[in-house]
Amino acid sequence: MRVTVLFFAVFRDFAGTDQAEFELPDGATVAQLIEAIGDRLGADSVPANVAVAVNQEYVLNNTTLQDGDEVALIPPVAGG
Amino acid sequence: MRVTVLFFAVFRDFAGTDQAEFELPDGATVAQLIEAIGDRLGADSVPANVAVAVNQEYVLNNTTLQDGDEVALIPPVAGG
Amino acid sequence: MYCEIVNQPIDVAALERRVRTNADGAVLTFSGVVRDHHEGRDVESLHYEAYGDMALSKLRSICEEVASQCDVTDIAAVHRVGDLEIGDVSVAIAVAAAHRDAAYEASREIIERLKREVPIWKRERYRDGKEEWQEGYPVDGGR
Amino acid sequence: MYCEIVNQPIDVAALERRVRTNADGAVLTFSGVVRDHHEGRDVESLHYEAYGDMALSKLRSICEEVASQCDVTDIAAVHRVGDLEIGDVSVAIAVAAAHRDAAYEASREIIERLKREVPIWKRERYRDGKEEWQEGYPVDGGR
Repeated sequence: MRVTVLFFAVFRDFAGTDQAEFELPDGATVAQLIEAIGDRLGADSVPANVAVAVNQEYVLNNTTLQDGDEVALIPPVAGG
Repeated sequence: MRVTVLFFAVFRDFAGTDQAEFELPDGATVAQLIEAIGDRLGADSVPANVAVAVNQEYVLNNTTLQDGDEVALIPPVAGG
Repeated sequence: MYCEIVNQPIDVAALERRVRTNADGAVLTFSGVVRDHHEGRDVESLHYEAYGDMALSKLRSICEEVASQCDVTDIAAVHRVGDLEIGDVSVAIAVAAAHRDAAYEASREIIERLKREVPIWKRERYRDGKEEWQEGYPVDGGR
Repeated sequence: MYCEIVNQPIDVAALERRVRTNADGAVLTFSGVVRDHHEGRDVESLHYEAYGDMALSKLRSICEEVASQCDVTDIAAVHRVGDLEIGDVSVAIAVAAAHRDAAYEASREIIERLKREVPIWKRERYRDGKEEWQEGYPVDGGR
């Protein structure tokens, strides 16, 4: 399956891109995707304090991904 | 000595006037004035929950009055 | 600091502009609005009466005390008196501060103290034609 | 209920008018304003970036949850993104309620949750020419 990963703010600077596609085995979890991102873009692109949203909802690390999911890496937020 | 007493809101209704002059012995206190008001205008005009301001500052009952003081009977307040 | 007792409509946005500076991160504006009901009765209009000079000096001293206790940069507080209709603003408090904690704290403290200390009274006119002075807060340190 | 992410100036007075009804006794408006300093550094301007659709849906769900917890009649919350100057309003929250307790409680809860949950980021440009993403709040329930 294939998911789209979005990078925002400081994470975009780390990753050097605002978007990337990842091919994963069926049943892959968020944790596995994070590992794949680190492998391709470097460990800096997935700091320990990253939160993850799948299809615009915050999810936990053990969430299973589906083909076509929009996955966003969410740096610490600073609105207001 | 002579003081001016002001009545506001529901106290003006009780007293039937918005202002009255009172002649008091030198050294009279707020408590003595309250008694004099009750004697002249009826006990209803000085309910137990009245607060008193002398020259626009809240004072305690044992405060000594001076000639020419402006004394206001302050009903429970309801601004806002 | 700007404090006033007025008998004209209050321009809340103007109060907000008055307090805001470039050093402020937070501006909080409280408006007290005449409600169409009170304790189950339909309210038609209100009349506010103030002990004018004392109301203003008390309002000002409250704002000064709160400004000295909370880390705010400016405060504007205005109370309207006279006849008010449903939806009219009876009181407005604008507070500017570098940080929001201080703004919320100061705003709340001012409205609470105003309601308990400033010599203003409210007469409610109900839809059934009756009128009554609204029961208020007995002032501490009185008799 | 009105929630929006905009890239134009926020009209705070319009938000206030939007929420106020005749049943409300209290309207509270919080404005977050771009400050000329942050942690001892002189700020020249700010850039806000949002994960647009998610920021809006998150803001809306926060306002809905707070409305269900507090006794308010209406809420309007708007966050601005893009380039902002000193003194510009970055976020405004207007809350109307019959009683002030609920208005203060809801207003505070919305801004606190917004700052911790809504995917928006802030890049500060300092007077010395440097730029930095401001350190934010790690979102709970993440990794």
